[in-house]
Amino acid sequence: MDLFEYQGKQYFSRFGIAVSPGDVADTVEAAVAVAERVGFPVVVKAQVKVGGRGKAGGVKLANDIDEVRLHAGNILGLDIKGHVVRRLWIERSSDIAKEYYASFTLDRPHKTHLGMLSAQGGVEIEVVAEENPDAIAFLSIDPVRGLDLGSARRWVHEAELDEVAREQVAELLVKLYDCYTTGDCDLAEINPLILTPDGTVHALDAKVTLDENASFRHPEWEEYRATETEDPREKMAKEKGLNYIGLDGSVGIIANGAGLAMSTLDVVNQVGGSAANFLDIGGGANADVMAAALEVINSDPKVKVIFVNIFGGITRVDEVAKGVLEALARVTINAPIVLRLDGTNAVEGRAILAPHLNDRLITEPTMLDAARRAVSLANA
Amino acid sequence: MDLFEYQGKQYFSRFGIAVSPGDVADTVEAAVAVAERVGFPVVVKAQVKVGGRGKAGGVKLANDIDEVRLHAGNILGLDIKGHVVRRLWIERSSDIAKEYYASFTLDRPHKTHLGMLSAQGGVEIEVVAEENPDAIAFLSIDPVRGLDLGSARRWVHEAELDEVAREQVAELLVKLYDCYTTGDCDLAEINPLILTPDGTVHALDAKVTLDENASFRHPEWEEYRATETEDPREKMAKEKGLNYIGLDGSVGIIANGAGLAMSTLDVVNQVGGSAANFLDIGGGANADVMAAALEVINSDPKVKVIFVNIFGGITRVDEVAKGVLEALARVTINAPIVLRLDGTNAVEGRAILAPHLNDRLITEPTMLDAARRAVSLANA
Amino acid sequence: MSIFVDENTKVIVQGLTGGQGRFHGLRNRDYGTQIVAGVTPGKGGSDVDGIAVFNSVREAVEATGATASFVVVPPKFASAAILEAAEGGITFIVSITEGIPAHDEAVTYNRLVEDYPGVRLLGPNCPGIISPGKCNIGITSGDIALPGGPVGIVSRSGTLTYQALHELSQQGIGQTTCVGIGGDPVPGTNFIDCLAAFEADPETKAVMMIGEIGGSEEERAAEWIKRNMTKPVVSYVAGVTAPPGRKMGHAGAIISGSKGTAQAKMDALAAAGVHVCLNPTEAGQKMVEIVQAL
Amino acid sequence: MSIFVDENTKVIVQGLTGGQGRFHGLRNRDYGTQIVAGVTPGKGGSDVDGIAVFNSVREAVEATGATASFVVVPPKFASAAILEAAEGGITFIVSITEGIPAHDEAVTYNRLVEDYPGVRLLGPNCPGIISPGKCNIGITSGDIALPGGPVGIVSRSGTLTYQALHELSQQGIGQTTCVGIGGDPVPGTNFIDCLAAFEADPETKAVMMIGEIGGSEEERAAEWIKRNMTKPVVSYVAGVTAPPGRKMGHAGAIISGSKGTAQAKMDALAAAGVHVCLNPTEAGQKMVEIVQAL
Repeated sequence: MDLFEYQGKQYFSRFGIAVSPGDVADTVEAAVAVAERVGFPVVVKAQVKVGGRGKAGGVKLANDIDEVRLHAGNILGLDIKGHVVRRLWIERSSDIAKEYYASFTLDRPHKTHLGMLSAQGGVEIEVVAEENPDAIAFLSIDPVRGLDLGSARRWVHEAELDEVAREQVAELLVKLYDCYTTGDCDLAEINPLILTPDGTVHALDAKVTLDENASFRHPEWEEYRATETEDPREKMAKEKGLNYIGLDGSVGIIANGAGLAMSTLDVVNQVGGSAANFLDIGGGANADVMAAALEVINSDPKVKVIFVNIFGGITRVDEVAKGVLEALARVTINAPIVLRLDGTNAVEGRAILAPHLNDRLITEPTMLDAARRAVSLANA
Repeated sequence: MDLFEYQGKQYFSRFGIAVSPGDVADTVEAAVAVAERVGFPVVVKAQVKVGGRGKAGGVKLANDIDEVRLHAGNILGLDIKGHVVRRLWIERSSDIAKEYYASFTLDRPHKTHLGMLSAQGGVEIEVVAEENPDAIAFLSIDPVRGLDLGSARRWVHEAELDEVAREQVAELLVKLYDCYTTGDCDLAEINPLILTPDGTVHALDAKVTLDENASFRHPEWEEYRATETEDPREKMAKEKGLNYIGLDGSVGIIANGAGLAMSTLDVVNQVGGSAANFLDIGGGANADVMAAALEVINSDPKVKVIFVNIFGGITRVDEVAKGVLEALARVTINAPIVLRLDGTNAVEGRAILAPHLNDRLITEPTMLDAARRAVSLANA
Repeated sequence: MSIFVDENTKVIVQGLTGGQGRFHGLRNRDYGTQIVAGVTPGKGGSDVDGIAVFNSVREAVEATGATASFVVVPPKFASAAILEAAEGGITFIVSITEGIPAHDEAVTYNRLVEDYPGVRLLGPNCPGIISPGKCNIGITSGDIALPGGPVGIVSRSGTLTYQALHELSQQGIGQTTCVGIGGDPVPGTNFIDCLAAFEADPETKAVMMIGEIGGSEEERAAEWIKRNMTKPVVSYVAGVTAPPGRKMGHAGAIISGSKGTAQAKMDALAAAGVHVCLNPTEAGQKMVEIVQAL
Repeated sequence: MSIFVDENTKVIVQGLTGGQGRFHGLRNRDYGTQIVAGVTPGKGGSDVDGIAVFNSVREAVEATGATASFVVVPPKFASAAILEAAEGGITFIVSITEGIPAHDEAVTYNRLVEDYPGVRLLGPNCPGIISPGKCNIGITSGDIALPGGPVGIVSRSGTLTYQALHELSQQGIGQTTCVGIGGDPVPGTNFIDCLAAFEADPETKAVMMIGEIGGSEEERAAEWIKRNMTKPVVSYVAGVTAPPGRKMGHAGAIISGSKGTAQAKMDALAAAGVHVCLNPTEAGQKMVEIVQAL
């Protein structure tokens, strides 16, 4: 789960990481109140989970109340690459002497944590990594041993940060690592981490991705979840425990297992179609789950045909067949359904469907056959 | 100080690192005796501090006494790239299932130790690093914390060594790190580190460079020093406490300070000459040292002119001048001497030399002038 | 022969008294797996359908001589259970649990590597391992597997593994062992571990490898295959059409920037001499051809 | 202004009772440096030409308020002395000792960085630092330096530093501070540290940087200069004609394979806008031009 900047900064604050004084506002008046509280000049920042908000006019400096009013009014409701701005973060403007970069994430090939620190912040780290990889000090951290202050000090030295900033940054990195680990982040990134002309260091931005698998030990995440601005269908699927990702094509996909679902997308693509979604109903799905999946897909107007691709393992194919019939009885499914059913209890499942087959409910013997049929119906 | 393979293996043995059973021999009969003791087949290996001995016929397999006799006789006295073979290492031949690479050295940019481990050994690691850098697992080791068995285990995992070898290699790496650190090596390298078909691991080669600065705590290094096959002039200079490196040109160089000596080489090169040597007489050199330096240079038949470049700091120029006169009184210096004298007591120094100047003893006011004069004399 | 587990492998089930543990544990026993004990703290002395339950792994191991453990516990308790298995003397651990926090996995993985070098973890979030006719630990239906070899299977995806087993079995082609390594970012056992074991197993004559987007394990495997593998490998990589930046069901299946794409993986495998197929069916057919030509 | 040390810096000499320590310590005092104490274990209570000697750094610091230490002890004892200085409250340490084992240096460097982040070590194996007219710690002859700025000098080589000082002073161009960082592989203070300090010092208007072969500090400095330096930098790098694989006098001056060549360093510096000169004389002349045009 990606956090908004303001949520990231609030999360940082829990771990003692310094950020600019500021607060969130979802109206012009609230923005003015925050600005008066933190003191001018302030920066008015659109809260959207997409890059490039600065270029889109989503970040403005305001020197007085009138300017706050003006900018807050303009930015609220602004559409930035399809994301409508509903919240602002207002913070005291910072003078910047230097911009650094700091982050922690999982280093998959090494199965360790990877810290990245650079004296060249404020630009995309991918660009720095490409153009001048030596400007990034990488630190591989054994998850068992963690990061202590001594190692953090070696690291800020190696990164050649300005001397006045080193000890402050070393201490901040230890806190950021704590946030990353005990805070269960997939990513904790500060870009830029700034040094002000008076020699103090704080986070000017916050990019935090939380590991949803750790939700059980973070009741405080509930508030973040409430503000997740998601595709309505993704939201609906999530509530029903389905793993759904919306795509651009016309073939609605339902499969059991992430690998099979991905594979189904690929096969549809190979035979000339394109998928409207990824939907994994998971292992051991029953009739209810199957029916819910069909309803989610059915709410997508792009979908011209639904391809149900099941290989029964723990999931029993007879249960899947019952779910399909249940859904058909409960709601009007707008698109024809092509099914490929194999594996555990496939014979029973096919027998359940047999009496109901027609030109809107079709079975095919193999994945490839089913894909071809679905695509030809979608393109008809 | 670079060690011979056999010395490196003996050094490894001190730290419990397994090597093939073997011993050193400097006659054919000694080679036969070793071979009978370790058991056939054996490998007869020329001991030279230069690469490519295999291609030069310096490494041979011997299945019986006659073959040992034949190969030992051929290899002893062989000239391999200018290095005459005076010693052999005879070891029991090993069956090889896999060849790995392992080394420790100083990582200067990071001011840590750098471990390199690869499942692709037996070839030059520079080639692997160039062609397939992912095949090398790099480990940065904080000299304060060192390398423990847990980290070594993570490392062998990451390097994807064969499973049967991992625990053995992890334990060996801890020993090799101990050899590298408490053994004061600049480099401790095993290439190849082999896995035999019966699943055991040992070092098939040994490349060790000792840090001569640590000699004071390693009386056992005395024996290595005795066998250093050096340029005779380098040996003579070393005995006199001079820092001398032989080169190919015709201008003999004497300077005080490594930087100034390097710079003198550069300037001679810039004005069209080439240096016969690098010679730094060090800081605080006195008349004796200066005289010794002139004698070393004088023994080099390539030298057509001697360029003495002194900037007095701790070294006093009057002492240098006295040393020059002393040397001239003691031995016949074959080449003309061009001096540039500056810094502490330069006026006094120049005054000492003034009565003795002639076309074989010349002073010039600047480094560049002196270089030009020396080169024109060398090329005359 | 088979890899990692066979008819002599004695298995305990951590979480046998839970719903999932009971279901899969008994199903594995019915397949013929030597399920010798269950472990549930506080329930020692009881039994599940005749299988004795112990309070700790150590007790279970001491009583039964088990070397493998099937860990069927919720995400919250999975890391502790895995470490308890290693500490208790188990050397092969299968963790099917989905949804373990990434930081728990990272710590557990490294703790095992650093402190228990002789222990192999399979998973988490994997379907388990089946050596057909001998031993089945996990959630794979035994009836889709066919004993006798000559094919080894290793896969990051559960359903695609079943599909592969099914297609081969239907053509009468058996499997030595089928290993599901799971779709999490830090798998305890990776492709190379399995490929090396199949390469060393005389009864395995060919290997099917099923990868997916995300990470670089397929690329590393390709490099290993190029240098070490003498047996034919057929491969399929799922996710050619996956968009970057979205987790495709599995926590590990995510394309980050230009890294982890299916195309890069397929290219690396093809360059290593692997038979790269574009869908599971094609991969099955290719394997049939290869086996028939053996 | 000057960097790192000035007329107010109180300096102790570790090893003041030794031959070298006495010679250089008294010479530095004669230059005007506030040499406030000596330290030699076991000789506390004595004095060297009126300078009180203490048994430990801590005692000396407590008695005198010294913040800098000049460490003049043999290689064998140098690491312990440096760490004692840091532990005793010293924040600026100059180590001139040549021949310290590389492993001792590596441990000492990292111990300082990890445990004493406020401490700066200059050296080992360096000529020291001189802020002309104010403070001279080390072995540089004070009479070749000229007070008043505007040039800062940083150098890996001792004699070339003297040469640079000499040439500038003879032309009437003074120096703010001249720092010799030394020729060992692990210098406590590097080019960037000094460049950053000179950049921040209002009285320094231009910097002369003298590098040599080996390592990559010059390349890193070039990168830093490109991004941060507004003042002109003149540079000379010694060792264009040095052969690979041989230590040119300094332990750090060695070309390994294609790394560490003078040409690569000069190219990097030139690309960063540095005035790269081919010999020390040329560098001196270039600096004269630059200062005259200020």
